[in-house]
This record gives sequence, C-alpha cells and structure tokens, in this order.
Amino acid sequence: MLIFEHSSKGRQGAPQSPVEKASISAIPENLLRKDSAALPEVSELQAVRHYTRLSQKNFSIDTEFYPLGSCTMKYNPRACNTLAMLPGFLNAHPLTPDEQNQGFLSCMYDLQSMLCEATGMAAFSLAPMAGAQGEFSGVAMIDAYHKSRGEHERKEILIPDAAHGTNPATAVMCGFKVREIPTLDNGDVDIDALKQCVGPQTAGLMLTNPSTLGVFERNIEAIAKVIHDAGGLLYYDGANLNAILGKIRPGDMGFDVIHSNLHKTFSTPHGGGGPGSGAVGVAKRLIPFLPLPTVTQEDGNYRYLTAKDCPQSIGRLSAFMGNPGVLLRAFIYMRFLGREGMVRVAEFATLNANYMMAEAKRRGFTLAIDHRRASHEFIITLKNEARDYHVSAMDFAKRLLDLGYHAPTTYFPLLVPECLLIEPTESEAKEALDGFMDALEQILHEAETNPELLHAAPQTLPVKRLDEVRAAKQLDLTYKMS
Amino acid sequence: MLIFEHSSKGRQGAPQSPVEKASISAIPENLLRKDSAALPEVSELQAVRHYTRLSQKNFSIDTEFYPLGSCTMKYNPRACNTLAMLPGFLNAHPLTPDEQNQGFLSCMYDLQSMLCEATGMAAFSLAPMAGAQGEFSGVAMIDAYHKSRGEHERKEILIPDAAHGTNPATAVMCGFKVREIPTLDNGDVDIDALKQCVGPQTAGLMLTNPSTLGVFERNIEAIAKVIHDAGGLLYYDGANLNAILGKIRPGDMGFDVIHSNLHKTFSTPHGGGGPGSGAVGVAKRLIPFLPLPTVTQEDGNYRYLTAKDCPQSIGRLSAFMGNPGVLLRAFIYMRFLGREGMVRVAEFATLNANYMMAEAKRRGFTLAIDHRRASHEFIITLKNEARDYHVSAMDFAKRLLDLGYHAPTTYFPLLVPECLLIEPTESEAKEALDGFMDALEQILHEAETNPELLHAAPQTLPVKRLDEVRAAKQLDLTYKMS
Amino acid sequence: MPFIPHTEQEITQMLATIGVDSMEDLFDEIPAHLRAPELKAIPKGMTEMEVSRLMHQRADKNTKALCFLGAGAYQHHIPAAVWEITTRGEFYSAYTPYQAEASQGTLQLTYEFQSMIAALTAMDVSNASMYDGASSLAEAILMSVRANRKSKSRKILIPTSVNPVYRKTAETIVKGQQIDLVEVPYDGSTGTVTLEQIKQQGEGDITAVVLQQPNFFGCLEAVDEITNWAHDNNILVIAVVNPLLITVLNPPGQWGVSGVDIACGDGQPLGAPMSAGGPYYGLLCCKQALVRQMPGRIVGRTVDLDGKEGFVLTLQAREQHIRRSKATSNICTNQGLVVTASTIHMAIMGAKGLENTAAACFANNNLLVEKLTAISGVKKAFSGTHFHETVLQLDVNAAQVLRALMAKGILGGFDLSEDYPELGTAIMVCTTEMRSEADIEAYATAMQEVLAAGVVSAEKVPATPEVV
Amino acid sequence: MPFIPHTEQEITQMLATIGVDSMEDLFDEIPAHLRAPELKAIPKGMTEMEVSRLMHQRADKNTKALCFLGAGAYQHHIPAAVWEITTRGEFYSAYTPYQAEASQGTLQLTYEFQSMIAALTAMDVSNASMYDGASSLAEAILMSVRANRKSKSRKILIPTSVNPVYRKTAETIVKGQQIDLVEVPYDGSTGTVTLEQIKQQGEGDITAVVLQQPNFFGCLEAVDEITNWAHDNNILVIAVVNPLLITVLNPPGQWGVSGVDIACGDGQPLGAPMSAGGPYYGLLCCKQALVRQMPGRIVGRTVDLDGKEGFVLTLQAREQHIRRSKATSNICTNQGLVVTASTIHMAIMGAKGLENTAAACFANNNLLVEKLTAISGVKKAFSGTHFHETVLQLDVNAAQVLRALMAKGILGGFDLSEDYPELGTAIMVCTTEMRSEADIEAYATAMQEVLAAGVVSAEKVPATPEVV
Ligand SMILES: Cc1ncc(COP(=O)(O)O)c(C=O)c1O
Ligand SMILES: Cc1ncc(COP(=O)(O)O)c(C=O)c1O
Repeated sequence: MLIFEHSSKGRQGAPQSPVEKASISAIPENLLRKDSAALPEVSELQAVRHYTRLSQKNFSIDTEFYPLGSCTMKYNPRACNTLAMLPGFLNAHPLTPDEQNQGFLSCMYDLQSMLCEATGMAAFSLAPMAGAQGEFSGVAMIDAYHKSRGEHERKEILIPDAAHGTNPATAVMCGFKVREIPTLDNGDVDIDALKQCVGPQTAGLMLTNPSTLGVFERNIEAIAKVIHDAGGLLYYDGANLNAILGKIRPGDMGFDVIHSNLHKTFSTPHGGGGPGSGAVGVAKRLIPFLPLPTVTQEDGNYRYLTAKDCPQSIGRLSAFMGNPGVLLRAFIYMRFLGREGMVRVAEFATLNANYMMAEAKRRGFTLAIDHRRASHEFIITLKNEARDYHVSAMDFAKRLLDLGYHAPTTYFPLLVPECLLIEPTESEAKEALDGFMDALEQILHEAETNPELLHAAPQTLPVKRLDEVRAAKQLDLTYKMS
Repeated sequence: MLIFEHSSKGRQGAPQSPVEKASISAIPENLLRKDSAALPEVSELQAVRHYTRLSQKNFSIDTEFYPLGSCTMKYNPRACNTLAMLPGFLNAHPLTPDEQNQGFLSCMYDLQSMLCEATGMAAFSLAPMAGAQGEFSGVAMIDAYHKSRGEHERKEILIPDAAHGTNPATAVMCGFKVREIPTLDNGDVDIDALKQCVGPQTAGLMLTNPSTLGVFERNIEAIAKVIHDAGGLLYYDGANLNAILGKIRPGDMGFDVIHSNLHKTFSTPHGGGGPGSGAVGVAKRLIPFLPLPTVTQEDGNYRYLTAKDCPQSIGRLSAFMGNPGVLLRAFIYMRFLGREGMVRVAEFATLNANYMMAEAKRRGFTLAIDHRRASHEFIITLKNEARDYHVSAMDFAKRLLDLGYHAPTTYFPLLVPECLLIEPTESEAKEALDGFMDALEQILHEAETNPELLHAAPQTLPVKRLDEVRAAKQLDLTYKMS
Repeated sequence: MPFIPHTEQEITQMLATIGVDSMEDLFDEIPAHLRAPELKAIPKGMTEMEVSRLMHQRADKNTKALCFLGAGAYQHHIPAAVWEITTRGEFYSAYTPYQAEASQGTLQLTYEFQSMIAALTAMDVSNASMYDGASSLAEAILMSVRANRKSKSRKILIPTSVNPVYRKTAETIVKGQQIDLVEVPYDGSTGTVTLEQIKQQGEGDITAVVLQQPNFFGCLEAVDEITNWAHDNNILVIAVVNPLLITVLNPPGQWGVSGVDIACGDGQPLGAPMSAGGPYYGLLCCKQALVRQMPGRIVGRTVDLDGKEGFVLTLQAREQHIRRSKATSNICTNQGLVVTASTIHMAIMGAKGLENTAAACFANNNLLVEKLTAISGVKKAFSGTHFHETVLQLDVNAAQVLRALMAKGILGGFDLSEDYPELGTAIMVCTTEMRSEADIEAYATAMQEVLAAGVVSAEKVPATPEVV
Repeated sequence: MPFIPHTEQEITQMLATIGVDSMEDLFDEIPAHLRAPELKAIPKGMTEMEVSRLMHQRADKNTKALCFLGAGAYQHHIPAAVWEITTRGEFYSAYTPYQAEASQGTLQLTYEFQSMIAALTAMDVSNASMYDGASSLAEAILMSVRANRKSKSRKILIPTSVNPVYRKTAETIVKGQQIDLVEVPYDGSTGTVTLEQIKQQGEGDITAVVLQQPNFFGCLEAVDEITNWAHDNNILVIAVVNPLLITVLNPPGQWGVSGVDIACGDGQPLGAPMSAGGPYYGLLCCKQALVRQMPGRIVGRTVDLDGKEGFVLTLQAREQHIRRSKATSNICTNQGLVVTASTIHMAIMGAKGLENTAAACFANNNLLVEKLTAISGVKKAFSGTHFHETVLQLDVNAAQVLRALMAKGILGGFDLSEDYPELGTAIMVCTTEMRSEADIEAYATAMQEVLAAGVVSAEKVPATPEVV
C-alpha cells in the first residue's frame, strides 16, 4: 500500500509546523500557487508505521550478508553515524565563517591528509559527491592539464573493456572520445593492444586496480610507462581500493589522479543508493587543477581554499563542498582504524575473498579467472550451468535471496558470461562465508535436480519476480492522487 | 539462532573497550574471578545484525495496530525519545549537586505540577518506577496515614473483582488483607455489597475508573462517601486515566491517592516490558507521606526534597528518583499536548472505542456490557462462539496476528468469559479501526466455517503456536555455552 | 491536532455510527457537576520545533563537568550501536510480550539476557529484570524470607557498608511485612565488615545476610568466609554486586563453597547512561531451587507446533496477573528496554571487553588515588584494596571542597558526611575507564589549587543538603 | 581488531583452505618494490570511546550562533521521526536497489518520492535524485541540449540573479561539451531579470533559458511571461526552485501557459539538516516527453509473477551501467538516504504543514526586514516582494558588520560583495520558521548596537575571504 493510499482529506501531521498559516497576501496573486500540492495527508503515526514497515522489506548489511561485488558492503559502524550527527555538525551552516567552523574544517583537513597518505597522492579534494563525480573531476583535470601545456589534441581516453560503466560515461561527459582496451584471459590488460592505441591523441588511461575482474594488474608499471611515455596521464578508479589499502598505494604505482569511493573503502553507508563521496587525489603536477573547495591549514587555523586561491582549478562541482556528512563518517572510520587498521582491511578482505574462491572451486563452481590470487573479490561464471540446466546467473541470484543472502553482482563485468562477482569484505565472519557457500552449493544441486525452483525464485520475499519489461513499457513513475 | 550460537572462541567486539587489560594483580587472588564469563564472542556486525533481525520479529505500535486493552498503546512520539536523550540529560549523574542539575530538575518540577493539575491532586511524587510501585506507595501512604492517627486496626483493603492483579498483590505486599467487592452486570461496583464490607478495619478502597470493564463508575460519589464515612481512603488506579483526561479529575471525584502510569496515558514507550513510571499523587492530607525524593522550587531554584525535609515520608522506592528518562519523555509529551491537547486525548480515545464498539455490535459480536458508553476501551465476549464453534478468545487472538493486527487483551478482566478487551487509543486512524473490525468479522466467519484456521493460527509469524506447558515443565531459562 | 489523525469528516461519520450527535454525548455518564475545569496550570500545547528548543535549553543548563562521582551510578562508555538498535520502533514501542508468537524478538532477547546475566554472576537463573538495584535488593530480601523455610525470624543482617540508599529502599519496601533489617557495622580501619561483627549481630535465628561486593566504599569484602559461615548456619546469602566488576571479581555464584543463594545489583554499568538516575534495571538471580520464589517475569525456551524453537513468558503462576494476592511480588512492568540495551551491550563488549573495562576502572582509580593522596591534607580512609571507588579523608569541609572543585568543572566525588558522620570530612572518588590520564591529572591539579586556596575548615561550614 | 571478526583459529583454517602459509602470501602478485610503507601520517587507531570524545570536542568547537544565513542552505525544523527512521539499518546500510525483490522498501519509497516531487513541482515525472541543486542544474542544462532538437546553438541563457555557485557549478560540468552559458544581467532596481533583458541576450537560436524562483536575492521573477516567451521561440525553460516555497508559490509545472520543461533545485529544505553543506540532494523533474533524456535513476511501478504490485529501477537503458559511453549522464550513486529522509519529511509534514512553514518563513522575513530597515543605515536594496531572503544595503563594510554580529552570537547573513561587487556593501538576510520573534528582536538589537558602535567605513577595510 502506498503512503498516498493512507491519505485522508484534511488530515495533518501536526504538530510539525506552525499551526496557522501566516498571511502571504503581500505576494502578487499570479505568483501564488492555486491548489495545494497533492501530497499524502497522514498522521505522524501512519507515516512512522508505513516507513518502518517499508524498511523491513529491504535487505541490508545490518540484516543480511551482502556480498555485492565492486560495492564493498562492509559493516558501517553505528558510531560513525551517531557522531557525524552531533548537533555541532548538523547545525553548521555551510557558509559559516571559517573561524566559527574550525571543528568541522579540522576534520576535513585531517581527512584530506589521511587520504593522501593512504593513497600516496600529493593532495586531495573532497568535493566530488560520488565516484562518478570523482571520475569527472579526474578526467577534467587531465584535460585541464594538457590544455595548460597547450596540448589541445589529446582528446582520447583509453578504458579497458572490464571497466565500470561510469568510466566511459565520464570520459564522454568531459568531451573525450573513448577507446576500449581488451583484457587477456588471465585478467591483465592486453599491453600489446594498449601500445597500439596510444599516441599524441592520448589524454590518459582509466584503470581499476585490482580490476573489476578481481585480480591485481601485475603489469601496472609497464602500463604506466606506456601511457606516460605517450604523454598521457594515468587515472585510478578507486572503487577497489579496499583490496590494497596499506599494501600498495596508487601513487606509488604511477597513477596521476585517483578517486576513492569513501562509501566503499571507508565504510560510509550506501543508504539505498547514496549519498557517497568520490574524493579525488592527485600527483603534484595536478594540484593546481583540483576541484573547489579544498581545506588548508595555517598555524592551526583551517580555511577553505576558493577560486581566488586556485585560479587554475577546474572549478566547483556542487554548491558547497561535497557531502560533508559522508566525509565526517569516513573521517571517523579512518580514526577508528588508524594506520594499523588500514592494512588489516586489505588483509582480511583478501583473506575472505580467497577463502570463498577456494571453497567455490572445491564445491564445483567454475572460476572466471583461475590460478590467480583473488583480490577482495572474485568471479564465478555460470556459463556451464546455463548451458546444461538452463539456469541463469539471475536465477542463482534470486534463489539466494530466498535463502537469506543478498545476491552478488550479476552480469558485471560484461565480458564474463553469466557471472557472479562476489565481494565478502573484511567485516564478515567465516560463519557468514560458509553459510553463503552452503547456499550456493545447495542451489547448484537444485539447478541440476529442480531448476524450476530457481526460475520461480524468489518465493519468500514481499514480491515474486518482477516484470521489468512491463515497467519500462507501461511507464508508471508517479502516483497521482485523485 | 541464539547470539551464543554465533560465538567463536577468541573473537572480540573491539573497538569498544580498552585494548589491553590493565593489571589487577593488586587484588587478592581469592577475590578474583577464575574463568571468563561465558558471554557470546561476536563481532559488532554480528551483534548488530542479530539484534536488528530479532527486532523485526516483534509486533509494535510502530509496525502494527496494537489495541491491547488496559495498556494504552498509543503513538510514542519520536521527538520524546530524541529530546530525552540529549547529552545534557544522558550525562547527568544522579547525584549532581542541585545547582548544576537545574535543567533536569525544572522539568521534573513542571511535570509534578502538570500532573497535579491534570488529576486534581495536591502534590505528586515521581519516584514510583511503574504502576505497581505507584500502587505500593499509595497503599503504604494510606497505611502511614492511618498509623499517624493511631488507627492501627485498619488492616483491610477493599478491591473490586474486576481489578488488575497488581492491586491485590500490592495490598498484600504492604501487609494488608484483601477483600473483594463484586461488580454488577452493568459494570458498576455493587454498592450494597461494598457497604457490607466497610468498617473500622477498612483502610481503603482501590478503584480503577473507568473500570477495567471499560465503563465509567457512575456511582463514584456514593462510593467515595461510603469509604470516607467509614474512615477509609480512596485509591485511584490511574491505568485508565487516558479515558477521562481533562474531562473529569480523580481529585474531584473524591480520590485521596492516585497513581498514573505515565507509560500509558502520557505515552512513554513500553519498551517490550518497561521501563515505566507510576507517579503518585495525593490529596493535601497525605502530602507528608509522599515517597522520596520530590522536587521543590524556591525563587526559581529547584532542589530535591529528601528525608530531612519530609520526616513522615514512607521513604525511598529506588536508589535515585524513579526513571528519569521515562519522566522526561512524559514531560515532553505533556508540553506537546498542552492543556487543550489533554482533553482531546480523552475525547478521541473515547470516540475510537465507542465507534469500534458500535461496529462490533453491528457485525454480530456480543458485548460484555451493552447499552452503556464505552470509555476508552470495551469488551467483546466470545462465550457464544466458544460454545457454538469451539473456538476460544485465544484462537481469535492468534488468528488476528496472522492478519497483521496485535491481539486485544484476552482473559482479563477475569470475570468476563472468553473476553477481548479492546483499546484503540486516540492516535489510531479510522482506517486502522475499520481494518481491524474487518479482520475480526472475517475471523467470526472463519470460526463458523473453518474453525481449524483459528486453532492452527498463527501461520505467518516466525513461530507457530508455542508450547507453554512444556516451557513451564521442562524449564529452560538460560543457555549454557559449552 | 497533535497525534490525533481524525479528519472532520471521519469524526462526523463515527459519531453517526455510534448514534450520538456530538463528542460531548460520549461523556454523558459522567456527572455534570464533576466535570473538570480548564487545566490552566498546564501551558498551551507546543509544536515540535518549540518543544525541541525548550528541551535543548534545559539540557544545556545541566553541567558538563568531568565526572568523578560514582556511589551507585557510573559513567561508562556505551557503544553507539547499543541505543541505536534499542530504540528501533519494534523494541521501543512494543508491550510486554504477552502474545509470544508476535514478540519473539523481545522474548529471545530476554532469554539471551537471562543467560548472559546467569553467566556473569555464575548463578543458575536470572529473571527478566527488576526496577533497579535498590528495589531488587528489597525483593531479594522478601524472596529470602519466602525461601528460607528453616528460619522463622524474618531477620536480615545488613552491613552498613552496603549502599545506604539500597538499605533505605529495602526498608521502605519490606517494612509492611514485619521483616527486621539488622544493621552490622563495618570495621573503621578496613571499611569492610568482619565475620566477627556479623556473628555478633547474627546470634540466633537469622533468615539471610546481605553482602555487597565491592561494598559502597569500593572496598572488597571477605565474601567467601561469610558465605560459608552463613550456609553453615542455615542463613541464606544475598549478594549485591556490580555486574561489570564481577567480570574480574569472583562472581557470587562462586562465593564460598556453594555460592550465594540470591544475587542482585544494578545493571546500569552494563549499557545504561547515567541519565540523572535512570532508567536502569535491577538484576536478580538465584539458585535453581529458588526459582519459584522469584519475583518478576521469566522467559523460557520451548517449541512451537512444528517443534521449532521459540520463547515464552513462563512460570507465570508466580505473578500478579495470575496469582493476584498470592503473587511473589506486585511487579508487572519492569525495565525491558534497558534490558534490551544491556543485552546488546554485553554482546558487543564480550567478556573480554568487559574485563578490560573493569580493569581500566581499577587502574584509573589507583592512579587517581595516588595523585590525590600525594597532596597534603588528603589521605585514604581505609586500608586494603579498593576497586573503582575510594574513600578519601580530607582535613577540611568536604562539601566546600566539592563545591570549589565544581567551580573548576570537576564533579569531585560523593560527600559521605550525611550518611557516615563518623567519617568526618570524607569524600568518595570514582573513576571509570572514561577518565583519561589527563582527566586525572586535571583533578589532581584542581584539588591542589582548591586546598592551597584554603577552604573554610570543617567546623565552621554547615554541610549543604545532600541528595542521597 | 576493529570491525574484523576473525579469530586466530579461523585465520589458520582459512589460510589452509586457500593453500597458503600466511596472509602475506595472498599479496604475492604485488611487485615487492611497490609495497606501501607504514602509513605514518595516519594516527594510530582509537577505541570508540576515544573517537567519541574527539568528535564531541570538534563538534563543540563549531559555533552555536543564531542563524540568519541562507543563500542556498536553510535551517528548517525536521521532525525527529524523520532521521530516526531514515537511519534504520535497513535503509542506512542497503545498496542501490539492484535486486528489486530484496529492496522493495527503498524502491517503493523512491516511487513515493518521485510522486511527491512531481506533485510539488506540478511536473509529470521526477527522477530518484541528483547530487545537489547546483549539479542538478548542470544536468538539466545538458538534458535541455539533448532534448531541444530544434536548437543547434547549445546556448543557454542564465540570469545573474541565479545563485552564483549554481552558475559556477554548471559551468564546470557542462564546459567539456561546448555549451555556451550566456549571462543575462538582473535589473538593478528590482533584483529580477526582465523579459527585455532576456530578449536582448536571447537573439537567434537559443536552446534553453534558466529561471530561479525565488531568485538568489529572494526576489520573485516574472516567470509566466518569460516562460511563454521562451516557448513561443522554441526555447526550453529550466526552472530552479526551492521545493518548500513552491507549496505556496506557483509551481514550475504551471508557469505560463504550458509549464516549464525541466525543473530542478535543491531538496535540502525538505528534511536535510544544514550539516556544513550536505548531504542534500538535487531534484530533477521534466515533462513526460523528455523522460528518456533524464539522467539518473528512475523507479517504476510494475507487477510480479502473481500480478502483485511491486517496484523496480526502470528505463535503465539511459544509464551508464547499461549504456556506458552513450548514457545520459555518468551518475551512478545518488543521494538515496537523503531522499529517504525527505520522503518521510514530506509525508509527516503534508502539504498543509509545508505551506504553513513556507508562509512563516515569509512572515518572519518581513518582520526582520521591517525591524532592520528601521535602523538608520540599513535599507532594502530592491523593490518588490521578497520571499524569505532579502538584500539589505548598508552604509558600512558588510564583512565588518557581519563579524561584529557574530561576536554577539548572530550569524547575520550573506556578504554579497564578492559575487555582486556592483551592490557595494550589501548583505542578504534570511529567516526560516525557526526564527522566533525574540530571535528577530535580538538580531535587530545587535545590529543597532553594532552600527551605533561604528564599524570602519567600507573603503578602508579589505573584505575577508568569503566562502562561496
Ligand atoms: C569500479 C567502479 N567504478 C566507479 C563506480 C562509481 O562510483 P559511484 O557509484 O560512487 O559514482 C563504481 C560504483 O559502483 C564502481 O564499482
Ligand atoms: C489497571 C491496571 N492497574 C495497574 C497496572 C500495573 O501497572 P505497571 O505495569 O506499570 O506496574 C496495570 C498495567 O497493566 C493496569 O492495567
């Protein structure tokens, strides 16, 4: 039932607003609204009950194991939420004079510094509001850099075929042409192909390392050399930073720009779709181009750097500075972990992934890339099962839901057929991993003996399998109250 | 699965305690614990997940209509929770010097004053921690009062047979003999019987008005006269205060002592069993006996009154003063409502109950007391259905759960066979009342056509009907970790 | 209308269904001359915005001083997850789990709570909570009287080293039932009670003896010795414990040869904020044999129709709603939500976490006492080991010193002069794991300054009224 | 180990299953010489108790001044229920609802959100959010370029009365795509843009015109007139609105004869705390015909196998994960949790509640402006109606005045000197429903005192760096 269907004309969720409507008759009649907006009219209890019950219809980290590959669904410490919501932060107007905003600004400055150290970059801007905006800033900086050197012909961005969709979409948004680089069967970038693609038109390469195939790009130094020799820059898509935190740093691998999805590696919640943060870090030569604002410190006083301070900046990405509430949560999380905790993240994320991969193999699954270390995630391909039993990765995914597990990422990366991209994260106990592997094994058995069970899944959730085609064809995007 | 079953030896919910255990070797060996307590060893995520999922197995006001008679399950405004948990309150040590505790004490003083006004009593103590402790203080004050006048022979408390179990239990705890007074078919106390019971041994009468039968005691003045003429005092069990708030005050009806369940009338949450508050109010002559501490005010300065100030007090009921967090929530709720809101509580609670009663009758149910106004609650008796279809009030209750409604109170008051005591409260919308009545009607139909459905209910909850006999016979009260 | 969902149209429909003309008609059974006046002394209603501002203002008026005060309530760290989960609507706004199938969340959690508390205390069973530690002691005493069938005296020995407000509360609650609380003085040099003193008061038929560990002064009692003596004399032993500290101290179930009979205490240190005095909860445990004498709710594990594990309220025949005047107690509503928090707290902390916390409290107190007694005019009142509270003897008026410390932002401790006049000018200082070395240093500096500035001597200044 | 659940024994077992000897072996594909050093610049890990203390200290350092500052972020009352429900684990810790059947909570809520926003704006459809109002304007501009097939110019008219940071953000985001943002100056006496000025810049082929209502100065633009003119000339209209204020102001879907084509704005006034700048969210709505040009996620209602109602992400072929380089935008993660809060906020407030709130903002601003302009040296900069922000002309240096007000606990408004040097010494003051009469009085008094004390005149003092 929709909240609108609980509505009853004339009801009001008092006592949440001034009781009386003040006069607005001073406003010219033609600028005033004629009718009230058709919002639901419910009591506070009705709203609380409705949304509490809706919430129960979600899977989430707090209720289920959620091994969604490339998404790093690790535990979101509750303290990060509580402390980021202290009144001192919540009531801070974004344009508060810097002197009165020192508590907040000091956290931001420290966060920038910690991110620099963790990634080996020279400077960070916290302005990007999600990974995709981080990518945007990164690519825009690459553009600005080349232009600042008069190299206006560099209008091509190279992207491996395993890359996330945001990579090509971003490059195009920044006005570049995208060229795809193939991946070898062992998961590494095809360097020969790469070499054939670079040239004076090359602005840069966007790379995820470990890649979205769940393996570490072993030839990273060679790749960096190819790109740099061609005059291009190296962009690091930090979505998979969790795998290498404290073990190897993008800056040390030769990357010139990176974004870090703080809502992945640094555990800010995903909130059913966001908000996130795609903080962007750069090597020294790109510092002047960082998006605004950033925070600096002089004699223990913190202040925002703005366009006046940074005339070469690519500019602003939002009205203020990114998503401060998200940034605070990341800052708190990093202070929890400390330098020693960072390394542990990578170690246990990798341990969990490799353990599950070993278990998957033992239980008869086909790995997309065998005989390699998994990073923090790995891929099962169900192409054989699809062929033999006519069950799809989608069927496996839906059946997992019935067994109380969120499904892994399916059908990404695109180059692996019928794939499950599995990322357990470091915060999950062996118990959860084993339970999940048992469920997968059970489904494998069911696929053989009773594939209908998979096709008909899910059965135990609020709804059965939903008709996506109908959704796209008979568009119903808003409820209209009568 | 129990939290203990998620335990793994050597795991720790860091980072929640000092990492290292400081030396305690200065403590004599024989006073030290030999083994670690067998608590579960789980990660923070495991605990969060476990208890989040457990919570989802509860019905609650926030998720279901919960018309539990005599319990006043009204909406618990979330702001009452948020504001009572402000750090200024949470971090206040109970023995903070009064001068440094003015914020909290002023709330308590105001709460006392508002309760006096709402009930027509001369003074209030917030010390009792639940209704039962309120009753205890009330009866102990009656005792102290009589003793202070040398009337040591008053050792009998009169209690109508419809009364809540805490009434007789309390009287006995205070050292009194209990005498039951019968109730007439129309719900009123049998005054003739009452007259025959009073005498020089009478300490007082405990009365709930409106009674637990859901009707207003019309002869209250006559009853008061009988008791007072006999030298006894009148105790008001305020569990049903919601029905008459702002409409008629216990003090004006002639009651000498009352308790108010703030966790009912004043909407502090019930928390799955508590905590509550049984704030106790008295007429002037009983003020000296009020339990400690209370809060007084002199020139805008608030302070606790203690034994020194009140030598005749019955004393303390707890280490500090009742349940401050609960008291704060009640205070906030009362400030929300204000004087005009109080009256509305009674009006709409009564409207809802009478509407449901009319609907129940229309839909073929038998009312325990017909041809009277319902107060804030009313009773259906299923004695006919039990006779004709062999279904019990319990069966109805369990079937209601399947239909998404919490069951009304069953088998109380004891004198009505197969009863459902239904209390909707004022905060429920007509929509919820109608939905519930539809469900009841459906069940009535099922009782006739398919009683098995009732006997086998519930079917849609985490467990089916539970074996209470086994629970009491094969006692399993604690899990022992191996 | 705040929290009232009715529209005008619905009201009209409903009145029509009922068959009355107006809301007023619904109250026509109430004698007109008794109708309430307008409740003038209650302010007008407020919007949430206004209420919120009011409450922020009031909360801000309360002190933010560094807390070195204990005496029954302790400032411990509570993981943020604890109350975030506890205040979820499904826990927060549920009633007592009378409909078991629709309350498995609360019921299973309570079963886990009972199991954890039993594990902590090393006792056989725990109930689902009492109001607080003080009232729990009262119920323990009543329980001991019902349980000790060999004793007819209704005499309970209670050392004066037991928390004074616990003793007062017990007195209030048990006095209606002709129970005699016999005080046993503590030893002035050790701050603990000796077996000799107990024996002296304990001539003849005694029903039970109460022992607090650590006692009110933070001193450690000789619990084994006294427990054994009591059992040898058919006297039940009631332990009052701090549930956090028994993660490192010998738990009551292991005192002496056979453990105590009943253990009680306040659950506050396990997840309840100080919150101006509550809500906390009383824990109450006993030996298996006494379970039918237990007051309050108890949850049991059982199975459903399909044999699946489930949880119910059990042994309800002890309780007032079934047994009425013959119930073990009148308690009905207990402290469920705080129990919820406490269970989550224990699960997150684990035994190891609680042990480390307790040990840190102890170490911090040693450090504080060392620093304070290094100041001239401050010395320990009692010999022997203290846990996280220590009584300090001052040369000058305690209330004055505490007030001067407060002016420096330090809540310096508990003034003992009213409850223990024989101690003269003594205060009790407390440290939890929350007090850092810097905090302790700050206290020591402040004390130094206060004493150096010279407070008026003890005789001249009347003690300020104390809240006890 | 914080947030890592592994025991020693489990680690050993797992390594054995993998077939390696140590954790280090898992990283043997990483070139040894590239291995990271110890991260010295990152402090050591802390316990929650320590982190909590640190964060309280930092939060306390932030000001608690009375806020009269707006300029794109507004301090509104948010019902406590909003964030208590929003931060429930099931909303807080879920990912984007890719598995629809396991995400009906988020999906249905988002569908309700889209419906509410469409109702508020009177537009046909809404997406599931953009990052914030400023970036949403940028996406609206990109969308207009894709949508207006009749225009080839990629020229967008944008009045300077549109929020300057919105204009700057749009510039950053669209500049890679050869789009020309043509500024249209506002009228110096009214603070609004006139149709004449627009026409003047709008010669030839124009793709779209942007209109903010109320505009950055709080002034009301002649939206009907301009919308009609634009449509007559095949120019799309992009509205930037404050979603709270359109509960009383004519919503963009009803501007002119046929309503605007695209509406955007910042959702912050509908349930997001100011929070130092976010997270807020960008709203983005359009006419039905443009829906396939919409960036970002969209939820649709559909049915399951049994024909039961359910919700899914739809029109995904617009998005980067399907369409990659041909997507309508690169946006992936959006502002879901704030959308959750905002939906609950709108449901609890209702249209009536929001209207009353908006009207109170307006009334409060009138009162404030009346009181401030009664002070000599303060006057309104523009004629005409203002909503809840008003530009005031001062005689003296604005930065100095604001600093002096701040010393009195008043965050007095926005200094316009950097963005609008032509206005000289002007500030913009804002009131929401949160500012009581007493607050407004306090501001007036403070202003009086500050001006009476005499701040240094405009010429002499260099403006302090401003955060814009
Ligand atoms: C590899 C990769 N790159 C980029 C992104 C985009 O990040 P965001 O969703 O924060 O915009 C994602 C997110 O799923 C990702 O997995
Ligand atoms: C009529 C009546 N009296 C007394 C009580 C006891 O109140 P409490 O549970 O707060 O002790 C109740 C509670 O259910 C009740 O309904």
